[in-house]
This record gives sequence, structure tokens and C-alpha cells, in this order.
Amino acid sequence: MNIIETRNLTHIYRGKIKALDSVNFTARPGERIALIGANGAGKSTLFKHFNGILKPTSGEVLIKGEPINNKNILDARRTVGLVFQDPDDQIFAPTVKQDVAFGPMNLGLSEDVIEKRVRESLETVRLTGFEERAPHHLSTGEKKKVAIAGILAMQPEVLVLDEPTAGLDPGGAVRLIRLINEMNRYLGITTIIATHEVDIVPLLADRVCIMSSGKIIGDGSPDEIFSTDELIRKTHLRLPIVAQLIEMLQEEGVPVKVKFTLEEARDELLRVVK
Amino acid sequence: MNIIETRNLTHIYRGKIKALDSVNFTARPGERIALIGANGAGKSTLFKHFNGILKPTSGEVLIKGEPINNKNILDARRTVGLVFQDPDDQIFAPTVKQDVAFGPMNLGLSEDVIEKRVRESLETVRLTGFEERAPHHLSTGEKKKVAIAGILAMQPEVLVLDEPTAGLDPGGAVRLIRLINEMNRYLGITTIIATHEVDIVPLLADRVCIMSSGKIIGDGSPDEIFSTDELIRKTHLRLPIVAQLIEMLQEEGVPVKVKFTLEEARDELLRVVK
Amino acid sequence: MHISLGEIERETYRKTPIHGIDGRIKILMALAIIVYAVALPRMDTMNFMKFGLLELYLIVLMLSARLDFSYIAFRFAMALPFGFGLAVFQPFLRQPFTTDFTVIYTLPMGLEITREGTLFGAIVFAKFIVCITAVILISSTMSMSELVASARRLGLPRELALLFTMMVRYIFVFWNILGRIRTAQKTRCFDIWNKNVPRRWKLTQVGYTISSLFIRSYEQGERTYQSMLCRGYNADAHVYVGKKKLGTVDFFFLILTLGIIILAQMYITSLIVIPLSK
Amino acid sequence: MHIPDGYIPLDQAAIYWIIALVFIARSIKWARKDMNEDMLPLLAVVAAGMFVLQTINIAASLLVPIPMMGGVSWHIVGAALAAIIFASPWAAVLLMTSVLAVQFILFGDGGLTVMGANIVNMGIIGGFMGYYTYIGLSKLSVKRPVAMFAGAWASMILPAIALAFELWLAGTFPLKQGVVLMGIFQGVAGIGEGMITVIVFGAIAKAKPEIVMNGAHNKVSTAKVAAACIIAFAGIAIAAPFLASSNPDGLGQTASMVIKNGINSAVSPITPIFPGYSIAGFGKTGEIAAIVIGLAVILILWLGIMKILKKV
Ligand SMILES: Nc1ncnc2c1ncn2[C@@H]1O[C@H](COP(=O)(O)OP(=O)(O)OP(=O)(O)O)[C@@H](O)[C@H]1O
Ligand SMILES: Nc1ncnc2c1ncn2[C@@H]1O[C@H](COP(=O)(O)OP(=O)(O)OP(=O)(O)O)[C@@H](O)[C@H]1O
Ligand SMILES: [Mg+2]
Ligand SMILES: [Mg+2]
Repeated sequence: MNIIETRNLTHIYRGKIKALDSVNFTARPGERIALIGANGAGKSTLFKHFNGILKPTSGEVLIKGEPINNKNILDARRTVGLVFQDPDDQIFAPTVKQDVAFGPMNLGLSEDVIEKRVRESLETVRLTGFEERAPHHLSTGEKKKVAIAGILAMQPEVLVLDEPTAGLDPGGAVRLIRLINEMNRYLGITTIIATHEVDIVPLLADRVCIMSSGKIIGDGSPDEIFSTDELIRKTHLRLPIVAQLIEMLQEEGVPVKVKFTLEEARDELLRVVK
Repeated sequence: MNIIETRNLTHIYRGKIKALDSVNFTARPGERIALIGANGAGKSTLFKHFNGILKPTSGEVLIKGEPINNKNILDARRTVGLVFQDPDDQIFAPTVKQDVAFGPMNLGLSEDVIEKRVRESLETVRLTGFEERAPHHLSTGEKKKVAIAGILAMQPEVLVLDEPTAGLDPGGAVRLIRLINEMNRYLGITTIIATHEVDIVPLLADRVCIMSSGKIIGDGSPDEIFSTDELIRKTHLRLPIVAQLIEMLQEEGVPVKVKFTLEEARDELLRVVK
Repeated sequence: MHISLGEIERETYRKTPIHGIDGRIKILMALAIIVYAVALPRMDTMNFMKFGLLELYLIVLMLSARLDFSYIAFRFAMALPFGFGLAVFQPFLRQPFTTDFTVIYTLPMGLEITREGTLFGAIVFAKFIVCITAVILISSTMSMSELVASARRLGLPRELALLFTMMVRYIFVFWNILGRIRTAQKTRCFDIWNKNVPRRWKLTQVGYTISSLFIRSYEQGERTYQSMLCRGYNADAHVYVGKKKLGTVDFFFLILTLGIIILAQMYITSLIVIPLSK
Repeated sequence: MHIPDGYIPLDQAAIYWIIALVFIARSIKWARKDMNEDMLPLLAVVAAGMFVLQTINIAASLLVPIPMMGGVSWHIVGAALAAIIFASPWAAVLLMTSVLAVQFILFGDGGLTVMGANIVNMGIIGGFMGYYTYIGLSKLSVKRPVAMFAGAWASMILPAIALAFELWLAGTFPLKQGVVLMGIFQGVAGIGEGMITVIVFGAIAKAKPEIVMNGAHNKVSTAKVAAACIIAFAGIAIAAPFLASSNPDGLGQTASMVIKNGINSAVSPITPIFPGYSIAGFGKTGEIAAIVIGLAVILILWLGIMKILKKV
């Protein structure tokens, strides 16, 4: 069964701006999905439908097979945890601990359970010891992690991250990607990530959807998607740099196959050189 | 003569956080400089000293050879134009035109000259036709351009940009990089850019400075800087992806030289393959 | 029916002759009508014709500006409560400025409705409606920024102009921030009416939301101030408003408005007074 | 609780406007001179923040509804909070002026002719009394949260009482009922305002200690606090007989006669411009002339006031 499914989902802002145009998107439990698209493609708008923050103008959103309505909307929000692009949008409590406890508190859990969940999620994102720190004195990367911990504490089945690496330095980005992959592998959480940094896509997704002007215009494995070169360029994106390099070599007549991660490209080039 | 020079510049926030630690930085007219460093390295803090927004805790800042003091601070701000990382920090007037006119207005220019400068700078960033638009209805990329136009209208000799490509999609980033390079080439403006996106550095700088924990720990051409691999990794940065790939090939015994842009790498690999 | 702050300027984007009138003229028009309406005597049946004429004029302007009906209705609904509440009391009160009261109806518990009270209530309410209509008209046909610029051209001191200009800009920024905080809270299942959660804790969260918004607005202020300094701002700086000449249409509307006011005062009085006196 | 247009006669409204303008001019001077830097941009941004906070009750379902007894919708005003944070009641005046102006234009809250009165109530009375209540109590070594709560509460209830008096002077609402009604509503709302002020101030003091000008509070001279106390007591002393009297209207009539005569002599140049008055013996043309002259004089007066303000 699909854990998230949208059927002909359309969203029009203020009766004018068509941000989503008949989107059919599905996610199965345990998948690692990346949603790529240029600025304004509609990624964030789509994400906000997954837990009922935005209401469809037409079409519907199904969580575990059930359409979201006023009765089950809290369940939907418990199932799908949404981490915003800008951690400052999400963190408002005066200490890290209070912020992470905010979600579990709203679920009406007991003090003990809340304590435990806060401790565990801070451990998962490796922020133990930060409990009493004030969020606005943290670095960008640490804030991002607090935002993720706040969602993890609600134990969602799906983790939806809007541009998780934006504003992070390469070191921070690598650590965050590793963290996301671990949560998928060890906790079995479905992860859906929106980004326009194509180079990281092969590292954190088995399936890629391309959005452009509110439509999903491509859906497949990273290999498949990045082979449809034209599609990518048309949407203001580009191939991962590795793939660009190999393509340039192809044009010069070198018999290489396009690869997307560093390791694969190395092996492919070694094959040719030797 | 150096257009910007800092001597043993130290800045301590709130008597506690040492954000800059005895920095000696120089920029000569017409240079294209990139300042790279991890989150919290002190890039933004350094930039804010270039036009006297922050006052040194110790050390001094010289603009065209003169230390900044209360008398010449307006001249310093006219010489050095600083574009903030977040355009929302910078754009406050209700229309694009009014915002761009704000700087020239403060210089006490006549209406006609202001009109002309506004028109020209909007042309330079290709935003002609946006004069009466409200900034809060623009896209991220457009807002960035308005912020740059607002500084250009003051006709500074040095353009200092804090993470200009953050949050932009690849298409937008490429266009912005081209714009910055054109301003350097055709208007003769010195450009200094802070970023942690190392892949774009070879595209927009002839000289790279690495910052780490408030110190400048490396200064040289992109080739020199990215050859000091260890330094880069220690500072939470990484090599441009192209260089990483070539290094991996080197480790496998392939006789290639490390390159940093796609074109150079292609030529280098072709040389080896053929 | 909801209209968020983000949408409140929606109607000002239309292009009609009314939208095109110079901002200064619109401000003066509204000012003249409001001052005239407020200045009318408080106990005079003849007032209603005058209010009627003014209101009719304003509604004609609204119609020619092709303003959205539900939007206008909402704007009225938003402005009415306190004024309406005050007016509804009037029939039961003995206004200090009148001495003779005619009781026209007696409710249980000795509540008396007087003719004078009712008249006064109705007049005060009519004044209020005319004033509100005028404000809604001008604020729906020009954006906040245009309004500030026009007031500046009319001689608003530059400190106040700068204050308002920046305030208007950041209202929209903070409106978004607040919306995002709210969304974030919803994402984590926050509901103010949630019974499973202690009330005290909820109140504290509201306090945090407010302080969070306040701190952000303060920090935003600091950063913006810095960026203004970068562009040569100093205490003597001006806000750029640009030149703008008044056209024939603008003067036409100014004269029309003054004409309507004079008509209300003169013609209607004579219309009724003369036949009656014959 | 904004007085709308039409509920206060023009002559009285003018008096409140004049008082308000004097205070606004002084507060601009404060923003430029008394603060080390030019604080206007900062104030503008904070005013925008406050304004957004105040919209909270307008679309309660969209925003943060505040749970109150019986579900009375209510929103923070923030005059005391602003004064305490900026360590000056002038900040409250400037802030409330901008907020009231924008509220009037965007939401139709309050009015144009009565804006002076609203500024007097919420900005001047609320800001000054709230701030000096807080300072005064602090000086008597009352615990800070308690003093702050009291200040915030005073900044809600005192404007409500002032408003009741103004409406009574305007002849729109009886005094005692007004004081009781507005007093109860704002008294209850004041509890919320007080609590939120304490929480918000605490959070700000913790998050950005450098904002909260702690030192400045202690420096406020006792003379100023004493002056504020004296003004407050004088106000109460003048108000009390009306409240205690069994026939406040009778008393009011005498008082208002005295005030009216004062007003008339003070603003006699304005009086003839009111369109209700005609120039005796000129018939219809005279009346038209009266209206035209009246409107012109109002405009000139307005421009004049703006010019004067500019010079301050
Ligand atoms: N609240 C809103 N009101 C009106 N239009 C909106 C709103 N939010 C987004 N839009 C518009 O909807 C479109 C899709 O926006 P969305 O934020 O979903 O894009 P995105 O793919 O997330 O872009 P980015 O990469 O810049 O985050 C854009 O054209 C945007 O301008
Ligand atoms: N206003 C401030 N008050 C206190 N500390 C600050 C302030 N601004 C920056 N800092 C601290 O100073 C250090 C340097 O910050 P800075 O913003 O200069 O880094 P940066 O290199 O620009 O980082 P980024 O890439 O994240 O923008 C950091 O440790 C930061 O936490
Ligand atoms: Mg987005
Ligand atoms: Mg920075």
C-alpha cells in the first residue's frame, strides 16, 4: 500500500497562481525519494499537502490509503513529519529541549514518555548535551538538526525534508546526508527530500521525481532521470557535475557510460583508461 | 595601492565570541577574490568591517590606504558596496525602484542623476520593467538581483557579496555568476565573494582565501589553494567535485594533473585517454 | 470568510480610473468627507439625506473601482463591532446634551426607548458608516506604499514617512513569519483547544510565539539598519518618492467631491426646508 | 478598544489631536537625539512586529488564538511592553501612533478625527502609566515580574477609563456604566496582557540580554516617577467626584460648560469653519463660502501642523 498518494492534486494560490497542476505522486513505505526542481517549481507546496497544512484546490491526498479530512488530520500529521527548509521557521521555543518536546506534548503523552523521546531523538541527531541551549545561538547546521529532532520525537513513519542541505557547508551537508540515510536504513523511515542541489541526489535517493511548473514531469531511478538530459536542462537544473564531465568526454568520442556518483565515475574512467 | 586592507583585525562579539582573530587581508583594484570557509568561520563578520558596519575590537581597516574613522566612513561606504546574504535584510522600500534609489538619494544626487542610475543598474541586473513591483512578490533570485542593483546604483569600486548563490537553483546561480564576472570585466569593479559552495569558486575568482575559526589560513590562486588538500578538509570544506574525481584517479595510479573546472578537466582527461 | 493580511492589498492592483486618481487627491477627498460628516450636528433629521448623498457618492466610486463585493463586506464586518455596539446603546440612554425625551416604547424592566436617543444613535452610526466607507474606498484603491508616499508629498514629516514606509514593508515580512510559525506548530499537532494539554503550557507557548516574533523583528531591525548604513543612510536621509504632477482628472475628482459636499449642505437643506416652509 | 469616527464631536477630537501631536513631536525627538543611534528603523520594524501581533484576534482561527475565560477574543496591545523594553515611554507613543494609523487604514479600526484620542489613550496614557507603574513598583523593591504585570495591567485599564471619560464628555455614553463596562473588559484583558508581557519580557531578556536596557531602568530619576505619580493622582482626583456623584451628568454639564468655554476661546479660529455654522446674513452664498473656507482652513491647518512637526 502507498503510504502517501496524491491524485490529480492541484493547488492555486490566491485564485491566481497555479503552484501545483494535477500532480500524481506516490510513496511506498521505506522508499528514499528525492524531488528536484528549480526555484518556484512547487516542491514546498506539494510537501505542505502531505500533512494537510495546505488544502487541495482540487484532487485529493491519501495517507495510508485514506483521504485526509478533518477527522484524521492529526493522524496524518503524526504519520508524516515535515521539516521546513528554514529551521528558523520551525524552532520557536526558548531552549532546545522545550522545542523538541513541543510535538510529543501536543500528542498528550505522559512526562516520562516525553522525556524518553526527547532524549532519544537528540541522540539520533547527535545533539546530546544541547538540551538547555538557546536555539538562536546555534549554528545553521545545529539548528537544522534540532528541527529534525523535533519531528523525530513524534515518531513519524515518513520524514519529509524541504531542502535539508541549503546553507550548510560541505562538511555539514555530508554529515546530514549520512544521518538521513541512517534513519532510513535503521529506523525504517520513509524519506522524501526536496532539493535543487543535484549533486547530492544520487547519495540520498533511490527514486527521483522532477518537478517543473507545478507538474511532475519525470519519475524514475537517478540513472534513468539523469539520462534524460534534455528534461533536466529544460527545468533550469543541471546534471551532477560528475555526469557533466563524462558527457563532455563522450562528445569528444571517448567511449564512457554516464555515471552520477564519484565512485562509479572513477571505476568507469579507470575502465576506459586501462 | 590596496583598495581594502585589514591589519591584525580582531572582532569579539559581546566580549565573548572571538569571530575574527588577527586577520590580515588585502584586495587590489580589479581583483576577483573568493573567501571560503565553513559555517561560522567569520566570513560575514569580516565583510561587515570592510565598510565600517562593525567596529574592530582591535586592529584596523584601511580603505584606499586610509584607516576608517568617523569622518571618512561615508566615503568608505561609497567605495565598498556590501550585498547581504539575505535580500530580505536589505530590501525595505515598497517598490523596486524606490529601493534602488535609496542609496543614490542618500548620496544627495539630483533627481535626474538618480533616475539615470536606477535605470542603468536595473538594466545591468536585467530587471528593467520591474520598477513598480513590490519586493515581497518577487522570487528569491529576483530579490537577490534587486539587492545587487541597490548597491550598483551607488557605483561602488568594490562589490562585496555574501553568499550570492545561496538558495538559487543551478540555472539562477549560473546567470548570477555570469553577471558578477561581467561587472568585474566591463565595469572594472573589484569583486569579493564569500561562499562555501566550492564548485563555483574557480568560476568567479582568481584568488581564494580560506577562513577557519576567525583566521585566514590560506591565500592564493584556486590551483594553489585546492592543491593544499589537507587544509581544505580540515576546514569542513571539500575540493570541487571535478578535482575530487581526478584525485581519486590519481590514487589509482592514473597520471593526471588536478584541475578544477569542467573544461580543464575534460582536456586533461582527454590527454590521458588518447 | 477569511482575508489574510497578505491579500488585503489585492483590490489595489486593479486598474480603473478610480485607482488612477493621484494618492494626494484621494487622501484629501477622504479627509474632506470624514471631517464634514463628523462635523454635522448630532441631532438633526436632515442629516440623513446628507449622509445618504455622501454614502451614495462613495458607493458609486466603489462600484466604478469594480471592488470585489465579498471583500468590501468583509472589510465592513471587520470594522463594525465596537462602533455598532456603542450605537445600539443610544436609544436607552439620556444624552446629556438634550433635555426633552419622548419615550416611544417601554421594554420590560423599565427600559425606555426614547425618540431622541434613537435619533442620536442612528446619526452617530450613519456618521461612522460614511467615515468607514471613505476609508475602505481609499485603502482599497491605493496600496499602503502609495498612501505613505502621497502623505509624504502632502507634507508628512520625513521621520514619520520613513517609519511608516519601513513598517509597511515589514508588516508583510512578519505576517509571513507568523504564518510560518503557525504552520510549524500545526505540523507538530498544536491546537489551542486541545484538551489533553495543560492550559498553562499552551499559554506559555503563545508567549513564546510572541517573544519569538518580537526577537526576530528586533534582529531584523538591526540587520536592516546595518544594510541601510551600507547605502549611505544617516539621520538626515530621505525616502525617495519621486515627482508626480496632478492631472486634470485628479482636479476633477477633488472638485467633484467638494461639490458633492456643498450640494449635501445646500441643496438638500433647501429641498426639504423650502417645501416645508411653504 | 478604538473609538471610531463620529463618536466624538470635532471640537473635542481636535483637542485630543493637539495633545497627541505634541507628544508625537517629542517622541520623534527622543528617537533622534536621546538614543545614541538613530533608532527609527529599529522602531519601525518593531512596530511592524507589534502590529502583526495585534492582528492575532482578527483572524483568530488562522493565527494564534489566546484562550481566555469564556472565549473572549482579545489581543496584545504591547504599549507597556514596548516602553519597558526600550526603557522609555516615548517608544510606546511612537509605536502606538504608527500601529494605530496602519490599523485604521488596513482594518478600519478607530478613525481619523478620533485618532488623536486613541493615541492619547493607548500610547500616551497606556505607555506612560504602564511604564511608570512598573518603574515605581520596582523602586519600591517589588519583584520584577509582579511590577511588570502591574504595569501592563495598568496600561490596559487606565486607557479604558480614560476612554469612558472621553465618550462621556462627548455625550455618547454614560460615565458610570462606561467605566464599569470598559473597566471590566479591559481589566480581564489586562490579566492576559500582564501575563504575556511578563513571559515575553522574560524570554527576550534571556535570549537577547543586550536588548533589554536593564541599566536604564535604574537610572530613571525618582523625580520623574514622582511626577508621573502626581499626574496620575491628580487625574484620579479630578475624575473621582464625577464617579462618586449621583448625578455625574449634572456635574458634567457644569464641567463641560467650563471646558467648552475654554475650548471656544482656545480654538475660536477653528470654530467658524465647521460646516454646520453659517456666516450670518449671507444666505446661501455665505453658507457655500463657509464650507469652502472651512475645508480650505482645515487643509491649511493640517499642512501647517505637518510643517511644524517637521521642524521639531
Ligand atoms: N503563499 C503563497 N502565496 C502565493 N504564491 C505562492 C505562495 N507560496 C508559493 N507561491 C508560488 O507558488 C509557486 C511554487 O512555490 P514553491 O514554494 O512550492 O516552490 P519551490 O519549488 O519550493 O521553490 P524553492 O526551490 O524556491 O523553494 C511559486 O511560483 C511561488 O511564487
Ligand atoms: N551578532 C552576533 N552576536 C554574537 N555572535 C555572533 C554574531 N554574529 C555572528 N556571531 C558568531 O561569530 C562567528 C562568526 O560568524 P559569521 O556570521 O561571521 O560566520 P560566517 O563565516 O559568515 O558563517 P556562515 O557561512 O554560516 O554565514 C560565529 O561563531 C557566530 O556564531
Ligand atoms: Mg521551497
Ligand atoms: Mg555568513
